[in-house]
Amino acid sequence: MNLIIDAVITGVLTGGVYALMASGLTLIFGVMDIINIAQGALVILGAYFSYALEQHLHLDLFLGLLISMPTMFLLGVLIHSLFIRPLKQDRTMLSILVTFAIALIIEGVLTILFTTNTVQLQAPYVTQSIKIGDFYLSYIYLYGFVLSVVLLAALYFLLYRTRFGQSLRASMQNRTAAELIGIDVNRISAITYGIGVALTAAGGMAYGATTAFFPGSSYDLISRLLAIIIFGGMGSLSGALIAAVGMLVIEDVTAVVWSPVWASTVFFILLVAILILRPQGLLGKLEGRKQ
Amino acid sequence: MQHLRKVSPLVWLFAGIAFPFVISDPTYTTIAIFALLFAAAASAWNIFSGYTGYIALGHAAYFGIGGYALAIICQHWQIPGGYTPFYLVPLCGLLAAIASVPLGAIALRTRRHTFVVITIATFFILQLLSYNLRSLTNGSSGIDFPLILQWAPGFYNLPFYYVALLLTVLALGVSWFVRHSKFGLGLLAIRDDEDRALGLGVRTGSSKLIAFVISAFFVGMVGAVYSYFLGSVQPSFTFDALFDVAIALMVFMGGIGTLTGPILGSLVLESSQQYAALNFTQGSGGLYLIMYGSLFLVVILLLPQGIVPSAKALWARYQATHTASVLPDPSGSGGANPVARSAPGDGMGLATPREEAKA
Amino acid sequence: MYGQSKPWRAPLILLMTLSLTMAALAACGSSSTAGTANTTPIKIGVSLSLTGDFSADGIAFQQGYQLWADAVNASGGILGRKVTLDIVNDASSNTQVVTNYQKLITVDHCDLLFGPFSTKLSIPAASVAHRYGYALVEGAGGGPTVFQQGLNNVFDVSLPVANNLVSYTQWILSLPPSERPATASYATQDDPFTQPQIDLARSLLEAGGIKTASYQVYPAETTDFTPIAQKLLAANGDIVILGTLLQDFTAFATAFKQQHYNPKSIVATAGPDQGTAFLSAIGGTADAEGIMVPNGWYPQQTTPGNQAMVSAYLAKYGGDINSISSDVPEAYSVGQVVQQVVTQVGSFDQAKIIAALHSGSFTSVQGPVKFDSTGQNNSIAAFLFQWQGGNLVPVYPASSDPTFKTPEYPRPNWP
Amino acid sequence: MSLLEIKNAAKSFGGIVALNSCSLSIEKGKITGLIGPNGSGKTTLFNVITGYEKVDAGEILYDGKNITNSSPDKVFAMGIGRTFQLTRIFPRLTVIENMHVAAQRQGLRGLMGQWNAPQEQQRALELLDYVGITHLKDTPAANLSYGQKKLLEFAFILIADPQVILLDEPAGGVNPTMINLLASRIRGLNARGVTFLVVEHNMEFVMSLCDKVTVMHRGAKIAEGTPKDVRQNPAVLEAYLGD
Amino acid sequence: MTTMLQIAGVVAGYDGSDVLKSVDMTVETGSITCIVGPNGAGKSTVLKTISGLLRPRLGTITFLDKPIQGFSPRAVLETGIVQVAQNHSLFNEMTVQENVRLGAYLLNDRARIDRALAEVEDLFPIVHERAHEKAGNLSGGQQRLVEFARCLMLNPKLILLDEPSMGLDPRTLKAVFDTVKMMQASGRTILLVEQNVKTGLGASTHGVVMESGKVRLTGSSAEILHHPEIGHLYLGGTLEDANTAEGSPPASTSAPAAQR
Repeated sequence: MNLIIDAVITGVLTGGVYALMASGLTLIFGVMDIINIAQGALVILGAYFSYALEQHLHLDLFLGLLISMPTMFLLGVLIHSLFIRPLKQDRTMLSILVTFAIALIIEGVLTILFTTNTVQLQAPYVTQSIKIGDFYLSYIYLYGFVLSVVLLAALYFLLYRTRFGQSLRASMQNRTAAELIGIDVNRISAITYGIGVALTAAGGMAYGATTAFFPGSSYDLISRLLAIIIFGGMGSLSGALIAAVGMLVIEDVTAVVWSPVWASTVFFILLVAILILRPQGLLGKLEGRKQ
Repeated sequence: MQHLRKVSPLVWLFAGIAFPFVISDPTYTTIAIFALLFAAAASAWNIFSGYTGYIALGHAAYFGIGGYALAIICQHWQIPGGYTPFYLVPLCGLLAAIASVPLGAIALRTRRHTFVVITIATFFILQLLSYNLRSLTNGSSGIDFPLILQWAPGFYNLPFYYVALLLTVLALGVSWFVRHSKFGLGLLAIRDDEDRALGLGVRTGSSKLIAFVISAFFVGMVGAVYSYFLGSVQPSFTFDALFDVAIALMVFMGGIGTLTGPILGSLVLESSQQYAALNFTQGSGGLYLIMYGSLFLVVILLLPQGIVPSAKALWARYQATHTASVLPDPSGSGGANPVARSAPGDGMGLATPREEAKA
Repeated sequence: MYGQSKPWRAPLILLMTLSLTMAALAACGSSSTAGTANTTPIKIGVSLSLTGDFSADGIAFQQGYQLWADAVNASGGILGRKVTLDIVNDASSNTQVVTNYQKLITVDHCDLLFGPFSTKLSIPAASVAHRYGYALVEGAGGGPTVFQQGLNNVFDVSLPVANNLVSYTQWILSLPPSERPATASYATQDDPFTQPQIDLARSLLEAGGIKTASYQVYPAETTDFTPIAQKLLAANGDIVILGTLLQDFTAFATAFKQQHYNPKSIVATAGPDQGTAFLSAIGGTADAEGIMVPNGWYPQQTTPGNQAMVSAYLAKYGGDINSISSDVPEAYSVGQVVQQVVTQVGSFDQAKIIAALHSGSFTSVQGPVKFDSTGQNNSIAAFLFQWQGGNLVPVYPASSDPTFKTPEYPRPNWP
Repeated sequence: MSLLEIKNAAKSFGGIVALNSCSLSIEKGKITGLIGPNGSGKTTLFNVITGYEKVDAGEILYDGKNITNSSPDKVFAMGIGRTFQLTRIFPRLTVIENMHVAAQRQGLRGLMGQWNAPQEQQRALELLDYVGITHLKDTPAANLSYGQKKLLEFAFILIADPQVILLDEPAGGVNPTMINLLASRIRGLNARGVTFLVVEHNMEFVMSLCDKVTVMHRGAKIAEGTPKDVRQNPAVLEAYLGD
Repeated sequence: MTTMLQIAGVVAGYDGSDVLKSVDMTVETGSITCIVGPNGAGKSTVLKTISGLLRPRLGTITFLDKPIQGFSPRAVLETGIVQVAQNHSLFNEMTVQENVRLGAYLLNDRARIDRALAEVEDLFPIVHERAHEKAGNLSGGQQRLVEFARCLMLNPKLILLDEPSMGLDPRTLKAVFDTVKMMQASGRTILLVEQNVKTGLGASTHGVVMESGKVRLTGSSAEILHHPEIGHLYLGGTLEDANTAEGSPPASTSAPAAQR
């Protein structure tokens, strides 16, 4: 029983980190109606960014975010204006291919810079833990979770309490109308993509501090992130949060009560079952009836 | 250029048959086998995804079922290496098709992105089962096919080549047949507006499922031949997520929803990928990834509709400028001039900006 | 409609493109193989995973092969001819590995073939080599499945994978009863390389009276090891035996540290043998202290050519002796064995080479090599290694070699 | 006699009532106009008749047969065709392909046969000619103007020989010339026995075309009669026509 | 009267094909100018080139003596031109008030926005009455009024309306056009596109007839309505004319009518 409680706690905490990684994906989807396959690779890029800062400048992981997040933001804006904005027709499908290509290039660059050796982020709090009952809880899980909550709250604030957020939501709902009231939708899209990518810098740090990674780690990651945002409902932030936590809890509990090899199977079967009942995901909206 | 158009399909068939005699080195026939198998799979995938517009990214599951089916049958009945396994390939395709009926029926209850993810999820479930159902699949160690000891090295590739060619021709034939049938027209109508098609009497549910099963059948057969050629099945290779991405890229590159685009895309992409791997790998492997990714970006950004529709559009533009005069648009609607027309006709033209603005 | 009237134009373009590509390929191929006079270098073909999942090992293998080639060329080559390595990348794909060996044989006309990295890729590679009667000598691809196919042309110079942990079990069982652990926990990746080792170790230890506290198999793509670590922790085995590679070992170590789980002994099939890559992944020498790994090789070994290889490595790639991955000597040994067998046969006749490999005895940086009927090298005993004071030192079986140290048992708690 | 009969149909969307025990009957061989304020449930009524929405209660009879909650393909196959307010055609198919989608066929052989079988092709071309867009037959439908799309949608319904045609705002957003063409086509077809139910806000169009007009308000019928009667009905004036 | 907007030689289109083939027209200050013409004539395209949604390939657009062709939608908005799109241009998930406030997106001054909102609420009581309801829940006519209210937030000089009558019942239609006149009365100039020729021209002061991407006729709305040739060719004459004109179905062998 204790094992199950432990598994639930770790599931919730790591779920927060996954929610952070998935929030960028779901945000970009919501505003631009594109699936950013490069999100997984960008998370790994973010993790390597923190790794480089830690190795060469001996920056604390969390302090390093002050450098990596703005830089990744700019990178996102650049990617958007170079490769995504030029897509005119059939953006939804073509963007999958374009962002996949970007993922390949990122992996290639990381391979050249860092080799394919596995690394993990180091900091005192990565291996230190506090004891709660007879369960040790690592600080990094706590910190990572807190970071996720703070950033998600900030994102929520940005979306629902600021002018930018209002224009962003307006662009999501009706592109032409947004243009007609003076919103520069292309600029909003670029900034949104930038924010989505900046979030991967933080998500990548938290991921890299709890998991060892190498440039090719992005493939497993992106399939999980996609599952999360579909599960939660495409474009829904709170849905992504619930789905991420749910996924990790389900997997962790399955792993301890049954076997790790069945953990993913159980999750995916559950995902399929839920999508049959609710094709729009947990908190997604059905596409409006035509007419 | 004009007379080339009249060249009949038979000439292409002949060229395909003659290829191993013209270029007989097994290295190139090896590449050709992979390219043809991908062409068959891409063409079959296009019958479903290209015509209906439902992008399935889980066909690797049927590839894997086909491969595992053949390996398990050969192991269980102790079938010796040689021609016999080829006769079992249709059976493997059938098994994949049977598996695709419930899986397709479940996935097809959803649309768009959700459909994409459900297909990915069914793929993962099957891959995980191939790891975990050890008594059937031998877990992560996989199953080896019987060795084919009796074929000389120079001959070895030929049976595989012709089987691959046969599968490609069959898949293309079925694709052609579907495209020109009432059934296929229904699929294209589904792609454009599914509910509307239903309201015009198209049995959308069964049409989608039949197309899905047809594509799974071919992909299953491809999986069987492919795995037999490689000599073993293993969960990570036989159920390979990259297979789906590769197929989708090939079809998009060639021109989704077109008849010949998928074939063209896969032959070009698979052979150039293998060529690149053979020739540009000294030094860092990262460079190879960067080149591969950049190539994609260039193709997608320059030819967003795929090679075949873009080539057609170019050809139409060429004709338009080189035939007597450009006739003014008789309808006055500004829509029917030859250049604008060629683009959305066959490929992924989708909405014109006017449409988008209205939508 | 527009698309139907000329559907056959597109394939035409395609076939032209394809033919041109093929012609270009053929041209490249033939130009590079002109002439076979005795002064031309010996061409050795090898496909390695320079990208993809296996690329870390693939690149280390490339270093090993290259060091050997440099050494041979410096000493006048084989049969008076220099050697060149013809390395192609298979991107960790079994499809590409087939094309690659096909090309190495029929287009590049390589004189000799070296094996790829990993069991998964060795099977298709061996099957192509077999078709052409080539011997395929490899250093890492020793999963049992490779040798179950009944091929007579595959040879693995490293010790058979399944036996890797035998020396560890012998050491555990040699401990005095008072110190001997009562229970052991096992966790292994679902992988044909690691799982057979764990299963064999488990059966040997159980036969020796050590109870199994927990036995976990987890999928290769697992990223979150906390639940598995928690189960091991809950089972609280005295020792932990892990069927891991570097990535999952690192994750386990982190989870154990977080959970304050301190088994008396930790041994892993792979990971701790990766030198400085391991040290940096795990977080430093203090964390590495006491962790064990079986291996056929260590830097200070006095096997033939070892000192030369180590110093050549340090000169060429830098670092210290701990930065040498055990992939390097595995690759190097392949070269050494092939060199000896070719010299012995006196030609590149593959049939003779295969026969000689089956009958002969050879030496390598990893120790003696003698192949059994399936092509596995049963004459090397695995050494048991332990991280002590920042160095990976051999600790078992006992030897008079001064590099050998006494095993630390129990290992110190996590720092 | 009534060909299509709606009995006490009710439908609501998450609390918003679209149809409130709505009953009306459509007489065979007549052109019935259906008018009412925005949001009075006209389009919802079309949707429940043609199977796009399921009713919460009530039933729908066609030629004496109960077709309540049948799927859209079955409803269409029985002879009820419809158009949509904002036209719904197949943008990436050519005009002639659009025509063939609606041509009904039975059985596997029919489905596997060529889509443009000669007889159907001839008929499709005649119908295109009938609405005057034959010259556009090989144009992707996306490139048609709004009015041409309306004509195409009207034409491809006809290929299946429907007994009843439901038109949702056929004149909306269309220029007068085209409205007149449409009106004349509706009359021509009606003369041959086709029954029409037309939702339209263009009063001139409705009044001159329809034999009978039904008025809906808040999901139910509030009046029906000849155009003249309806025009003078105080309830209609109040709810719909304004003063 | 003075000229507020002048369009000269404008060529524009999508995807390399020209929809507008040299368009010239003027809009007088204080007028309601209505563009009519067949579908596909390019009427909505004219509005899009003015509002900046579409960049003209050639030609000039002059607004209050300043060239504005090629401006971004935002820049056009800043000059005092606002467009109301064809249909459903509200943000359905936002409240009515949020929608209306967004009309002043260009402004940063909160007090000014509040003032503008109060003025608009005076003209359109619905904005106040349904302030906190989701815009998507309003009926079609109500949505149109909210769209109008939103476009007034920047106190524009010129308002572009794309088919304001689309899908509206007669009662609502009347209310909408009353509102258009009211906006004119409050000093704004209006350029609108209408299919509903009689209603459109009936409510306007000036008319422009377009066909095939060109302007065929301009004049006062009364002139246009009563121009005999134009009336017959482009406005379709009367329904009675049409009924007696061509219109018999195809030959009976293939008659589309049901003969069962």
